[in-house]
Amino acid sequence: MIETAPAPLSGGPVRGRLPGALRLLAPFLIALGAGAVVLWATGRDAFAVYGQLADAALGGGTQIADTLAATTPILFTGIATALAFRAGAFNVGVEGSLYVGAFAAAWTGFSFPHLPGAPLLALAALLAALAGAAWALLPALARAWLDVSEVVTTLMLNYVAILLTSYLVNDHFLARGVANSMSPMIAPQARLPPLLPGSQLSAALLLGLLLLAGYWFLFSRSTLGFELRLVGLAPRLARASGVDLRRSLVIAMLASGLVGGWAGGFQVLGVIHRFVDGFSPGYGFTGIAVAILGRNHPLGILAGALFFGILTSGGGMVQLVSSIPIDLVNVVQGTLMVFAVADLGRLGWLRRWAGRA
Amino acid sequence: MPDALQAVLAAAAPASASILLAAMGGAVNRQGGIVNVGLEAKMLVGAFVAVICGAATSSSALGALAAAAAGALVGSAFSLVVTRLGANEIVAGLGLNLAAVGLFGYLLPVVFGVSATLSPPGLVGLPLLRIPLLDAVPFLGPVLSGHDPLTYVSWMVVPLTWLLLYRTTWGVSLRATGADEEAARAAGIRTLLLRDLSTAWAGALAGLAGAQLSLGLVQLFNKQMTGGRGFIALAAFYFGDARPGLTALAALVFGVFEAASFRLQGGELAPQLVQMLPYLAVVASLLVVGARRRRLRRRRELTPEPGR
Amino acid sequence: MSAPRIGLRGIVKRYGPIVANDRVDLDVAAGGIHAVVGENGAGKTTLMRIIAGLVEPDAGRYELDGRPVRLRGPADAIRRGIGMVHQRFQLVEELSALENLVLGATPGRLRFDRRAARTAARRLAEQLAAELDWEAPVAQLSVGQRQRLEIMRLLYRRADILIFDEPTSVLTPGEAELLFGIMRRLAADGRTILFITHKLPEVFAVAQHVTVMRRGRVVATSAVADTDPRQVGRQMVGEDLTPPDLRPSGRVGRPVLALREVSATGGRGEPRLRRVSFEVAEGEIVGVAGVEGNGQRELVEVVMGLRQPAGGEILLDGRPCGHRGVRERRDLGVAFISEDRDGEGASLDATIADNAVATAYRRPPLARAGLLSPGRVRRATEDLIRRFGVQGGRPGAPARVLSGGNLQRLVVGRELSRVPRLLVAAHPTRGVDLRGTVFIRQQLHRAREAGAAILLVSEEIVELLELCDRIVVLYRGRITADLPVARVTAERLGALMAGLAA
Amino acid sequence: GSSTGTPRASSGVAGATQTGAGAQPSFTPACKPPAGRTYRVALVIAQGGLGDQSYNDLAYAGFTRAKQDFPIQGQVIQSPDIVSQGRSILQQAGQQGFDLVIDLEFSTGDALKEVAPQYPNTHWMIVNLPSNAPDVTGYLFDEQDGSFLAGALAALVTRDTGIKGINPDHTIGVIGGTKSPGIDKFIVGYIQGAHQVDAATRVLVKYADGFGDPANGKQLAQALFDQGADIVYQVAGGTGTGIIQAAQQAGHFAIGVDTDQDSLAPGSVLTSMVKRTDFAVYDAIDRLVCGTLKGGESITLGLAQGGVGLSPMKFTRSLVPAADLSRVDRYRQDILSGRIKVWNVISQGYPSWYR
Ligand SMILES: Nc1ncnc2c1ncn2[C@@H]1O[C@H](COP(=O)(O)OP(=O)(O)OP(=O)(O)O)[C@@H](O)[C@H]1O
Ligand SMILES: Nc1ncnc2c1ncn2[C@@H]1O[C@H](COP(=O)(O)OP(=O)(O)OP(=O)(O)O)[C@@H](O)[C@H]1O
Ligand SMILES: [Mg+2]
Ligand SMILES: [Mg+2]
Repeated sequence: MIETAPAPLSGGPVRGRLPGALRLLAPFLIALGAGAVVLWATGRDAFAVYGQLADAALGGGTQIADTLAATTPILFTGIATALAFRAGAFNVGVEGSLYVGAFAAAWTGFSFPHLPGAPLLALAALLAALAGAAWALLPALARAWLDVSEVVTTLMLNYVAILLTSYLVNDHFLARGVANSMSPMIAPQARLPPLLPGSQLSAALLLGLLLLAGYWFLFSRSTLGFELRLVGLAPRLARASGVDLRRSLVIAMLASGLVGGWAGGFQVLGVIHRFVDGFSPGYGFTGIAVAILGRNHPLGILAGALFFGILTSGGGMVQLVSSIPIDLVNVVQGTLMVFAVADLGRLGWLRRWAGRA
Repeated sequence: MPDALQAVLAAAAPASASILLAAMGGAVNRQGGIVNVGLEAKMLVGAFVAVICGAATSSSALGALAAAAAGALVGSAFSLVVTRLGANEIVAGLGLNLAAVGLFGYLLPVVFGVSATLSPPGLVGLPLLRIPLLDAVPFLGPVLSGHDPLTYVSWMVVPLTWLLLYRTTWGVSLRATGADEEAARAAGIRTLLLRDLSTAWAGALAGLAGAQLSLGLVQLFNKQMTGGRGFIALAAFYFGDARPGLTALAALVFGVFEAASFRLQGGELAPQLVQMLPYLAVVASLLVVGARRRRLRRRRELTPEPGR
Repeated sequence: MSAPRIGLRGIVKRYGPIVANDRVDLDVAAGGIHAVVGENGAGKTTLMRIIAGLVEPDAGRYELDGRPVRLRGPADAIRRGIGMVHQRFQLVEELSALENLVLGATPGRLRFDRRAARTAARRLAEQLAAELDWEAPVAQLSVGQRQRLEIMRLLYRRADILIFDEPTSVLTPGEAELLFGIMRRLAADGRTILFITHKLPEVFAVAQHVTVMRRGRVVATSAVADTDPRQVGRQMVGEDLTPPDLRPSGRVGRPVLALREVSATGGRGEPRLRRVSFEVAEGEIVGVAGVEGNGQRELVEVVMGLRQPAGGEILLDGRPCGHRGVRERRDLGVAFISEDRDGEGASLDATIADNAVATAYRRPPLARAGLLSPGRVRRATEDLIRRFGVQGGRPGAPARVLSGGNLQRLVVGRELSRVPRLLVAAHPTRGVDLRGTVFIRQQLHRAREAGAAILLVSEEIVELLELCDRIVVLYRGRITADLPVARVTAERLGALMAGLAA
Repeated sequence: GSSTGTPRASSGVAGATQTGAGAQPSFTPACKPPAGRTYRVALVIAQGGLGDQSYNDLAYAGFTRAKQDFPIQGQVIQSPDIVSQGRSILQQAGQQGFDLVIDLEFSTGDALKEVAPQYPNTHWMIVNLPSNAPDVTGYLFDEQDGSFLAGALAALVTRDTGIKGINPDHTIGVIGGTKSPGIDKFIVGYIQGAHQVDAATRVLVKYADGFGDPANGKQLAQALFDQGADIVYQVAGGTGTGIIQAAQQAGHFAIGVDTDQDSLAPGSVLTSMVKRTDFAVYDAIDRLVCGTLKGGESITLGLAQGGVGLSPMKFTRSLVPAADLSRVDRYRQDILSGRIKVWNVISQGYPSWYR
């Protein structure tokens, strides 16, 4: 079986007749509506809650900064996932790459305290990238040469990555005097400079945006990108046109893993400043949603990442002022995800109703 | 050693039952063209409903049935969003899982006044069945006998699924739908309806899987008790290419190696390394299968025509 | 006289700006063979899809036996006895022939009764005098077998109106004859048959009536007895097509492609090519004649680098290249028109622009140093569309909006946009209308005159005789003849292809 | 540098008599809350979240209790991404002028060190870390001491084949929710206690994959029983409920943790190692309201203060020979008097004999 990636992943059908920008926005609006239903169902004033959420996420300088901080890792994992999807590889292993990348960065950060900032950061970023890519290597080769579904291998290797880093931090690099498993702090000069003091927002965001630009450039301006796209869209045409499917597949998977490694690495260098066992709330999986929501389109990915960033940061912060429990935020976010990809335009009666209204 | 092996196998049987059930449902679903990432959520719902109804009726059987029904219900709803509203099944599935966890996290304290674990009074677990003759078989006795009914159901579901897919018109139509929806529709098959049915079926089995967790393995509900088993099931039917036999094999391989890892823990090796075992086992077996397939293919392709 | 079996009144179908069917009127009498001809994009398929309930007309009336009907999808059509064999078969490749036969046609019953299905299958096979391996997945059946399976499916569903969309475009001459036999038999049983083709001889061989379409309109419907090929041709094209002069100048240069004892095996390890040796030189078209399934596909794949040869040597300009991949060969100037248009030749999901540059995207002027210029890509595509007369879509549109023939023009244009060193062309005019066929053959001719070496795989004897300098005959994976075109006649070629001793 | 205060709650050293069951800290306000002032208190939940039926849930219980007794307006903050977001939450809590911020997440310790000084009007409390800044009060638990007693009791009981459900071999087990120093602090104490009784006691250690998977816990417990253990100490929150059920079905014993879990399966839970995180939270709020929360100090809740200790063994006391019970109580005295030093993984790192 060659075509492992489920059909919808190859771009997905163009929805409705909405113009580009609106087309990317529509799902989020629909989703918010659906979330409102849930809130009312649990006897809450949806508008009030959304208001508080928005305020907690965007209500001021620090809030916005923290939201952007929460957006950063998802932006990376979103790009990482989209890179693979575009080439028809359904890499669900970004989470794994993220963990090993994070560990590699942290290890560099606390192992070479004598290096000056710039080279130390560069080394950390390099090793994070290598670790992340290495984690995707086996699934890539297995898919390319043995036609082994990358879905299973990457999914399984996620668990392995989490356990492996847990082992490393517990048995070899444990910080003294704390109750949970975490590595020593990275050297101060290894921290990415903060963009806004007092917030978690670091230069990682800029790197993420830079990467996004690179992603756009790759797929709309480079022959390599064209090849990868062609492989994902029309493997047989690509093959007959002289594209080496194996090479493309491996390149895409490695690129995906590499960016995944950065997702973790920069989270460590920019925010956590050490490796913490099981630190990721599933950035990698959110990345899948982001890539699909954004239809692998750069702006779509950015919108998707912001969307989840707002929910994460808002969902956490809102509890400082209101008593809305995180579980309800999760319900809302889950519903949002479901309906963000639904196309209510397909409901005849709704279209007619909208037409009349 | 043999009785160590026996212990492992005996433990693996009920432990892998929930994965097996969910994976079989997922396989049928996948044959119909839907990759069901939402199994986790349906298992959780099943586990919950099983406990509630099981306690209310003080009958584990009714609890299990209710769980299946609930799973089917959630499955259908999920399916409608996918088939009728064209929602991407992956995102929708991930969303469903998130919503389910949140929902129970919200309900348990508010409605039941507990933080995570619910074990209502009068809750009776599934009985452990001793199969008269099987029991006596020397080595296999304890392995095959003395498990909860749903474990046996999970075994019976494998041939059942095979019959369903390959020996019923419904199965043929479903496989056609998954393989080439346009062609299937042209043949007059109501592909959307078929997909919905397959998702409902997957939901029902996932619901049973949940019940096996909350009434069979243990007798209580915990909001995290599915512990990623839905994703292992996903891996299983991807592993088996959605074919019943291979899918079941994957589920059992995982179960056996997990049970083994539980016993290997505490030795020289660090616990995390031992815990990797089942995941690595799945990957390794995939690679072996792939490598053999490739060797065969290449030998076939590259045997030169013998000169006359 | 009684009402016609099918009656169309003022049928209109638009696709955006394009009017695929423009106020079409058509009467089809019961119990006969009715041919529909017209150029690519004339609207034939669209019209047939409307009759088969796959497309809803925007306007117009549709009558069966004089009673107006409104079809609710193909299932409804089949219930009324209307079935269609599409250009792209509607079979599920993963399922077995038997499963495909009964697919969707056993309502209510849960158990899949293989025995009953098999008996029905056998009866149908006898009725059509066409046997096939019912347990094999459709993917393993030959094109002809698939087509016959499609027909049997319709009969299994008791269809009495059968629509064939360019059925012969994918068939070998032999199989085409087989099909005509079947069609005649069905018509004799009182079934009504609609039949699209681009080959006028076929019309006059089997049909009683012929309808000519042009730019979405019906320009004429006449009894075959009352007309002749020249007239129909004129009605199709709107003018007389003077057949172009394609005679080779005979200036043949150094050999470009040379095969030495090349062998290859098929997907299941069975031998497909047996020690094949021949050469193709500059300024020469070498035709590979043979009935489908005698090794042409493997030959093409081996030459292109899509398949590893099991033995022997392949030389390009004297350099061995058996080990080289597709890209390296293309970089050496090899171009490729695949017989598999919707897979290897083009992608229906990709945009027309993507398809247009799929092989040239790496070269200047489109790209420099790995950087691709979207502007140039668009312009190149528009240029291609203009030069090769592709109608029906803009660069940004998905290729699936193109009619079969126009898509083929796109592919040919892409591969010939610059003169190749070697062109491997497999069935380049399949499903292409008269004008397009002429056009494509002219392109091949020009390429040859410009010094290209061309390997032309075809089953169309006419095409081979018209274009080639030399013809090699492939039978059961072996070269059974290698002759200059002057020394072959149609009869002799037919005999060779059928494996009869020369 | 931080002085070490002592909680006034250790008042009722009532039941210090029988077994390890030590002082019961009293949940009674130390003062009459000043009228007309409400205090804003934030409780920041740690990794694992509410529903771990352990650390977080207990703290939350104390928090709700305090909300009843004191004029406070309390916010519970649970972040899906606490490790990364923790610092921001502390920062914004400070900005919004909370009177007291209770931080349960260990990994934010360093952040707290930097954030706290910026907001002098806010008090901060952190658990299981010594105070690391002027306004920060640290609450430390001697889980190792309580676990020592649990281990000692288990080692005594596992030799006593007279007790139903006890097998001849001297093997006991322990299951941790995850591998981490915070958990190993319990486990190492437990092992040390067992070996204090009899160096030959085999203590089998296993780890689950989290705090919410009872099925997983049950399978691990069964594996332990297969390997000869007859008493299993669960340090795994919600996963532990499965461990207790396993003990009940196998006719062996479990040892509960955090709260008194003896009643979950009467007769099958030998005892519970109670840890009063709830009291720590209650105490901090109490001090805030009564103006005795000084900050810059670390408060230890150990055996003496009833911060940790064994349950009264309501259902199992009768099963265990009095000699064993009194021996466990002697160990308790020795620990209190400092004659026995129990290893503390967090402050001392791992001992050579446990990896
Ligand atoms: N139609 C296709 N769609 C997707 N991937 C394909 C397709 N055809 C081939 N591939 C992939 O491209 C790679 C090379 O394909 P190819 O057919 O060249 O294999 P091969 O050369 O026969 O392999 P081997 O070297 O093992 O014989 C394989 O990984 C295969 O999975
Ligand atoms: N689904 C579609 N979307 C947009 N345009 C379409 C679609 N189907 C057909 N068309 C256009 O309608 C016109 C008629 O197409 P049709 O396929 O009926 O032509 P045809 O006569 O069958 O051509 P050919 O002989 O090449 O098969 C063409 O211009 C084609 O581009
Ligand atoms: Mg057509
Ligand atoms: Mg014992």
